[in-house]
Amino acid sequence: MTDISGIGRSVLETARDEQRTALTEAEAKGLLAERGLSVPDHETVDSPEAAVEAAEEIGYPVVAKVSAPSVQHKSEWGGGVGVAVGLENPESVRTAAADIFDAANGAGIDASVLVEEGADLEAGLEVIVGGTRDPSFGPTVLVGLGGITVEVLQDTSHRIAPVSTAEAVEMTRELEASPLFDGYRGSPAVDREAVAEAIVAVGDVLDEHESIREIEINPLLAESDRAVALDALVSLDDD
Amino acid sequence: MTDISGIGRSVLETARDEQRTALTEAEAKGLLAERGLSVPDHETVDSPEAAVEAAEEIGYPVVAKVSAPSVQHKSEWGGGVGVAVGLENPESVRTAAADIFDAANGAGIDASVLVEEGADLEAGLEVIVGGTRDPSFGPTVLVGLGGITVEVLQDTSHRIAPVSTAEAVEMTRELEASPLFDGYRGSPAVDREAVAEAIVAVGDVLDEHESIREIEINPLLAESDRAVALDALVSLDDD
Amino acid sequence: MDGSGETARNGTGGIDRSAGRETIVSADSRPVDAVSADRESGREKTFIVLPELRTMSVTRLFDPGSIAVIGASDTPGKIGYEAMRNALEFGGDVYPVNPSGEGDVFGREFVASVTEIDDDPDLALLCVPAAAVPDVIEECGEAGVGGAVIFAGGFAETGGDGEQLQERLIDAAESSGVALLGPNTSGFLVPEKNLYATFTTDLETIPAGNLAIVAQSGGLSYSLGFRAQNLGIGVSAMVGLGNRANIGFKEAIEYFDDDERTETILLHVEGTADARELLETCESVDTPVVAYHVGEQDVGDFAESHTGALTGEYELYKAGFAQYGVPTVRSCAELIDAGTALATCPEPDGPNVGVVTAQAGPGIAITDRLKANGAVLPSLTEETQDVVEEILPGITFSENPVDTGRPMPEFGEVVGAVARDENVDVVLVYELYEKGLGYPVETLEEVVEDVDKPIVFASGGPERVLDEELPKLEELGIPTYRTPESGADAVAGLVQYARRNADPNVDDAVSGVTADE
Amino acid sequence: MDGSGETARNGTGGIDRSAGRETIVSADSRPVDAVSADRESGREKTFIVLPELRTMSVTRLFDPGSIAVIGASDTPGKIGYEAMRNALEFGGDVYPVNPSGEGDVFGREFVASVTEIDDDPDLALLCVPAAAVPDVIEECGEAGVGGAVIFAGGFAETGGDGEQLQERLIDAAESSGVALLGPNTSGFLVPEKNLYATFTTDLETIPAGNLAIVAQSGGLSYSLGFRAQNLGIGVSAMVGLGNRANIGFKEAIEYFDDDERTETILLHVEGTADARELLETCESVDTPVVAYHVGEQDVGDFAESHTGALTGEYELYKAGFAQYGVPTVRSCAELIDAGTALATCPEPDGPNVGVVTAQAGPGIAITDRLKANGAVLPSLTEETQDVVEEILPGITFSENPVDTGRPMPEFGEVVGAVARDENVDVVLVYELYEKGLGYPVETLEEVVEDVDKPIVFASGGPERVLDEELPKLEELGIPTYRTPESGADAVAGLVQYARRNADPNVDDAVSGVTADE
Repeated sequence: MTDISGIGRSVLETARDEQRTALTEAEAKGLLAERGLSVPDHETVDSPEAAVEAAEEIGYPVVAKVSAPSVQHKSEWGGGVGVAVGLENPESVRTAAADIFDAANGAGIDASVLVEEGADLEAGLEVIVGGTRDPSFGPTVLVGLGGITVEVLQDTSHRIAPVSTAEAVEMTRELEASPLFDGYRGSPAVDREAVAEAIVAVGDVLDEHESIREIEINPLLAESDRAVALDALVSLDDD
Repeated sequence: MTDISGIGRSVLETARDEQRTALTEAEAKGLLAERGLSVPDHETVDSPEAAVEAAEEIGYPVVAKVSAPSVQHKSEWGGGVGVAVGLENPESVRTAAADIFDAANGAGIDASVLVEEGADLEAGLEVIVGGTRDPSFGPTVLVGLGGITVEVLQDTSHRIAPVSTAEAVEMTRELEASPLFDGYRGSPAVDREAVAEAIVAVGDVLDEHESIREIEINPLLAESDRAVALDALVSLDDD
Repeated sequence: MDGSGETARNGTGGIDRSAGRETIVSADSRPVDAVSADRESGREKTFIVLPELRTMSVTRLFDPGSIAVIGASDTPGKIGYEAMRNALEFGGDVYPVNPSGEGDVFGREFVASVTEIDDDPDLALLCVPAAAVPDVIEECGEAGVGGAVIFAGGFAETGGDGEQLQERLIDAAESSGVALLGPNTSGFLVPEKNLYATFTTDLETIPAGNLAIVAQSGGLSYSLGFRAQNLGIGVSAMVGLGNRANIGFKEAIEYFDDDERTETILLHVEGTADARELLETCESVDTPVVAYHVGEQDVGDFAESHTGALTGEYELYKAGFAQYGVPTVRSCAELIDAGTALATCPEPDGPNVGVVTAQAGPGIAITDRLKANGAVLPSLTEETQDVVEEILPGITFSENPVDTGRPMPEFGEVVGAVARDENVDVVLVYELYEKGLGYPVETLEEVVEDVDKPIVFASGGPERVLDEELPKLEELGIPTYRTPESGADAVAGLVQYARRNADPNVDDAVSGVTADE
Repeated sequence: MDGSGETARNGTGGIDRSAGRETIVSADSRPVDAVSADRESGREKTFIVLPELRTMSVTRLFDPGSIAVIGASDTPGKIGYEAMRNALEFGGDVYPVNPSGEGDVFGREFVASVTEIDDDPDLALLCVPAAAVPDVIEECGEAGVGGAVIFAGGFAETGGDGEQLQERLIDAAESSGVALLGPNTSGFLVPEKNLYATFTTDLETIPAGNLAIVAQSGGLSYSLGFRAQNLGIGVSAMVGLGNRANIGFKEAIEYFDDDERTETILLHVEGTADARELLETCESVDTPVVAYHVGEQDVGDFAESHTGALTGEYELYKAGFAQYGVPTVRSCAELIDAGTALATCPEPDGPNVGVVTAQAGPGIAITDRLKANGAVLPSLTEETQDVVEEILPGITFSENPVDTGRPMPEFGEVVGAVARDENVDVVLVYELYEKGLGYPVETLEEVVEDVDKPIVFASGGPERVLDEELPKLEELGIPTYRTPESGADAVAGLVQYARRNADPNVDDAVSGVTADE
C-alpha cells in the first residue's frame, strides 16, 4: 500500500516547481522505495476519518505524522502533536490526526497526515544512513548507528558516492560499533547487506539527481532479514 | 537502613576465613558505603515474610536479589529468578523472594535475599567504575559508560590507583562519551564529581586491602546530584 | 588537461573552499552555490582552447626548450636576478626580459618585451608584481609562450581585489592559451635537466631521481625536496602548485604520469574545490600516487590566507584516498619513505608481510607498527620454517617475524627463504650493521633476481658506514631505511597500495580505511 | 637501588609478564599469583645485601676504574675478542681472563681466573656460555668485582631450563653482592669515558652528549644510539637492560639521574612485572624521562621469547606514564627528537606554543600536528601583534602562527616578539634555509639570553648547509630539526612534559592523556 506511483523525477520536478526545499516524508520514502528499499506501509490522508480508514487497512499499531512541505522537524512541531506513535485503535488515530489538523489550522498551513505501519524498534538496530552533496567531493554517503554512537562518539564511515554493495558493507565494518550488527547480548544479527543496499541507494539517488542536496534515513531499522526506512528526509538545492 | 556495621576489615577476614572468592553484594556495598558512596537502602533477609517487612520499611518499588557467596551472576542464576526488579507491592515481593528461596533449595545452597530500594534508571546515566589489581601495575581503576560504549566501543579511561578526585574527574573527561555527563538531548547534567568520588573510593579500597583482587560497580547510576552504586562486586584473591 | 572544470578551481576567486566538518548529516545548507555556479561558467570559458593544445602548453611549461625571464634583473637578491641565475643552469636558450633593463645580465642581452624575442619561448618566468601579471600574460600569448610560472602573491589567497586580479589573470590565460603555474608559487624544478624554474637557492643540490613531488604549497615542496636530498634520494621533478589558477592537481598528476623519469608521484594536499577530480585523476593514472593530506585538525583562518583554500574535510579525504587507491601518510618524512618504496620495489600483491630481524627489540617495534598500520603477518609455510631451522637450529623464534638473534653469515639466506614463501607478499628486514660481516648483498642479489616481491631493508649504524654500504642494497632495488619504524612506515605504504588497489573479485580485497589507519 | 623487590623482576624466572589486554573489568582471574609470591620471596632474599652497598656496586659497574674481560679471546670475531678490543678503548686497567688463554691478547697477559687478578676489578664483562655464568659470578664475588655485564642469552627468555639457570644466577649475585647487567644484553657504553662494555662494533662513532639511553632491548638501544649518531647528537650513556635479573629500570634510571652528564633519560620499555616501580621511579627523579613503550598491538609470542617479558598492557602504560609525568613517543626517531628538546631547552611552563614560520605550507603542517598532539596555540598579545605588524606591514597572517611569507632579515625579530609574548610558553620556528640570508643567529642569541623559554627551530635545506649552519643555533641552546613534523613532535614532547608535570593547583593542570595523544 505504498504510494510510489508517479514519483522519481516528477516528484522532484513538482517540488522544484513549488520552490520547496524538501520532499515530504511520503515523497522521500517513495523515492527510496523505487530503489528497492523497504518502507513501512503508509498512506497520506486529509481528514481524521480517512486516517482511521487508512489505519484499518494498514493494521494496528500505526503512527500518525504531520505531512507538510514546510514542516521538517515533525516531532518538535505543533507543541509535540506532530508525531504520534503506538496508536492501537481507531479512537487514538482519530484524536492524533485531529490534533495535527487543528495545529496546522492554528499555524495557518496546509497539512496532511501520514498514517504509517508501526514499527517495533526493539526488533532491530537503529542505523543512520545519509548522503550529502559536498561542494568539493560531490555526492558522498555515510553510515552510523543511531543515538550516541553517531551523535556523541561520531562513529561514522564515509565514502564518495556512488558505491558498490561490497564497499557499502565494508563501510558498516569500519564502524567501531560494527559488532552490534552481528548481535549483541543475545539480540539477533541484523541484515548488514540490507543496510549496505540502503547506502548504495542513497548514493545512487544523490548521484543521479543534481537537485538533491542531502538525504537522511534516520532511523533505518536494521532487522534480521531486512532494513526498513522509518523516516527519511530529502533536502533540495534552494536555488 | 544500610547494614554497614561491622564491615571493612572484618568482612574481608570473614570472607577469607570462609575461603570465599567474593563478597556478597550487601558486603560489597557496605564496604563502599563506608567510603561515602551512595548505595540504595537495602536489607538482607532470610524469609519471604522478612522480605515483605523490609520492603515496607524501605518503601516501594523495591528490587529483590539472591544473596549467596557462590552466586556472582545473579541475573542468570536460577533460571532468571535471581533478580526481580520493579516490585510494587507486598505480594510481588513475597513471590519474588519465595522463588529465590525455592531455587536456592533446589540448588542445595544457602541463600539469603537482598531487598533493595528500586532505582529509576531513566533518572541518570549508567556508568561502570572498576578497579583491578594488575600483576605489574598494582591497583588500577577504570571508568566507562554502561552498555555498548564500554563493551563494544571500549571507551574507557584508566589510572594507576590511588587517584585524587581531580584526576578521577579528568578520567571522566577523557571518555569519548564525556559529553553525556553534561546532559544529552535535554536530559539533565549528572554529578561528574560524584562519579569521580566513586573512582577514588574504588582505588583506595583496592590500595588498602591487598586481599581484594577486583572491584566493579556496574552500574553506578550517575544522577544530577549524586551517584548511586546499584550493583557492586568485590572479588578476592583466591589463594 | 582536458577542457573542463579548470577555472572552477579558482574561477571567480576564493571559491577553493570546502564545507564544514560535520560528521553526521545535518540539515544546514552548505556553501555549494558559488562553486556550482563557478563550475558552470568555468566550463563555458574553457571552450576557447582545445584540450590537446592545453596539454601541449603544459608540456611546453614543464619541458621547455627555451625560457624567458620576465622582470629579469641584474641586482642580486631580487627575484628577477635569482630566477635568471637559476634559469641559466638549464641548457636551452634563456632570455632576460625587462623594458627598463639595459645592457645584459649574466651575459645575455635584455629584451624589452617578451613579444620581441626571436623565438616562441616555451616557458616564461614572471618576476613582475601581481598587478602587472594579467597584461604580461596577454603579451606572452602574443609571443607564443607555452606556459608561465607566476611567482607573485597577492591574488585569490588575499581575497577582495586579489580575487578580481586572479579572475583577470585567468581570462588572460584562457584567451591567450598560456598554461599557468601559480600564482603564489615558488615554481618547479627538474634536476635531470638542470631546470630550475624558481627563485630560491641551493636547488642544484637536489639529485635527479624517480619521485615527482606535486605539492599544493611551494614551501612544503621544498621541505620535501630537501628531505629527499638529505636522505640521498633524488626527484624527477618538484612542483609547488600555489593558487592553481590554471594548472591544478589533475594537470600536474597527468603530466608526471606520462613522464618517463617518474616512478611515483608524491602528493601534498591542503584542500581543493575539485577533490573528486583529484581522486579520479589519482585512480586513472598508472603511476602510483601517495598522498599527504594536511588538515586533521582545524587549522582555520591560517589556511584560508595561504593559497585561497580552506583546509579540506579530513574524513572525506581520508575515505576518498582509500577508496580511490591512494596510500596516505602523515608527515613529509613518511611521504618520502613510502614513495621511495613504491618507486623502487615491484608492485606488492597483497598485505602479507614477512619480517626478518637480526635483533629482537627493533623487530618487536617493527611488528607493533606494522600491525597498527593494517599489515598482516602471515604464518610461514612449513617449507620455509624447515629452511630457517636448518640455518638456525634452536632459533628463539622461528615463526613470523623470524628473529635470528644476531647478524650472521647466513642472514641473507634466511631473508631469501622468507621472500620465497608463498604466504608472503612483502619482506621487511632489520639488521644492525656489523663490521666484518656487512650486509648480505650477494645473497640478496640472487633473491631479487628470483623473487618479484618488494624487499625493504632497515638498519642502523654509523652514518658514514650506512652512506657507503646501504647503496649496495639500493642498487638491487631494495629501498633502505635507518630506523625500525621508518622501514615499517614504508612497508605500510606498500601494504596500503596493495589493499587499496586489490582486485575487487579477490576475497580480501577491502579498501581498508579502518584497518590502515 | 634499594634492597626490595629486585629479584621480583625475574626472581623465579619467566615471571616478567603482564596480564591480558581486557579493557573492561572482567571476572577472570589474572596471573597475579606467581608474581606476588615471587615478590615476597624476592624481598626476603635481598635482605642479604645492604642498599648502600648495592648502589655502590651499580656505580662501580657503570663507572669502573678497571675491567676484567672473562672469556677473553685472541680469535677475532669471537665475543671475547671484540669485548676485549672495546674494553681497551677505556683508560683504566683491563684484565683478560681465560683459564685456557696463553700468553697475551692486545698486549695484556691472560689471567686464569678473576680471583687471581691483583686488584678488585670494578666491572667484569662475561663472555662465557650461559651455563658457566652462575659459577663465574660467584668467583666474581670472591674477587671483589663490583658489577658484571652478562652477554649470554639462554636464560629466562628461553623458558624451562633457562629460567632455572637465571634463578641460580640471581642467587649467585645475591650471595656475592655483584650487580648484574643482563643476562641477554649487548651491554652499555659511556662515550665520554671511551667505555664500551659491549662486543659490537663501530660504537666509537657515537659522540658524547647529554642523553642517557636506557632500553629494555639491547638491539633497540643500538637503533637509538646510531639514530642519534646519524643526527650528530651525542649520548651520555647507552644501556641495554636485557633480562634485568638484577639491575632493572629503577636502578638504571636512578643511576643516570645522579649522573651529571645526563640531562634527559630516554626510556624504551616492552613490559615489566614492576611497572609501578618503574613509574614511581620516573616520577621521583629530577632528570626528565621520555618513554617509548612498544606494545600498542598484540605482538604475542615473539615478545615472550625475547627478554622473558610479555609485552605489557598498553592502556596502563599509556595512562601510567601520563599520570607519573613522563612524555611518551611512538618511535625511535621521536624519542631522540623529544629527548633532545627536553635535554637542551629550559623547562617549559605550559602547553602554549607560538609558531613562527617563513613558509605557509610547512607552518600549516606544523600547526596541524601540534594540535593533534594537544598543544595550545594561544592568541598573541596586542603588543606582540603590533611589533609583528610594524616589521611586516600587511602580513598575510599576523595571528598565531605568524607567517612571514618568506625568509627576511627581520625574521629573528619576529621570533623574538613571539618568544617575549606572555601568552607563549614554547616557540616553534620553521624557516627554509636561504643562502645570503642565513639563520637569524645573532638576533636569537639576544632572545635566548632574554627569554627563559624553549625555542625549537625546524628547517630544510641541503644536508651540507644544514650540517654547517644549524649547529650555530644549537650552540644557543636551540634544538634543531629537519622536517616540519619532527620539530612539531619535539615540541609535543615539551608540551606533554609541561602538562604532565604541571602544578596541580594551577587551573589547566590536567594530565592530558586524551589531549596529548
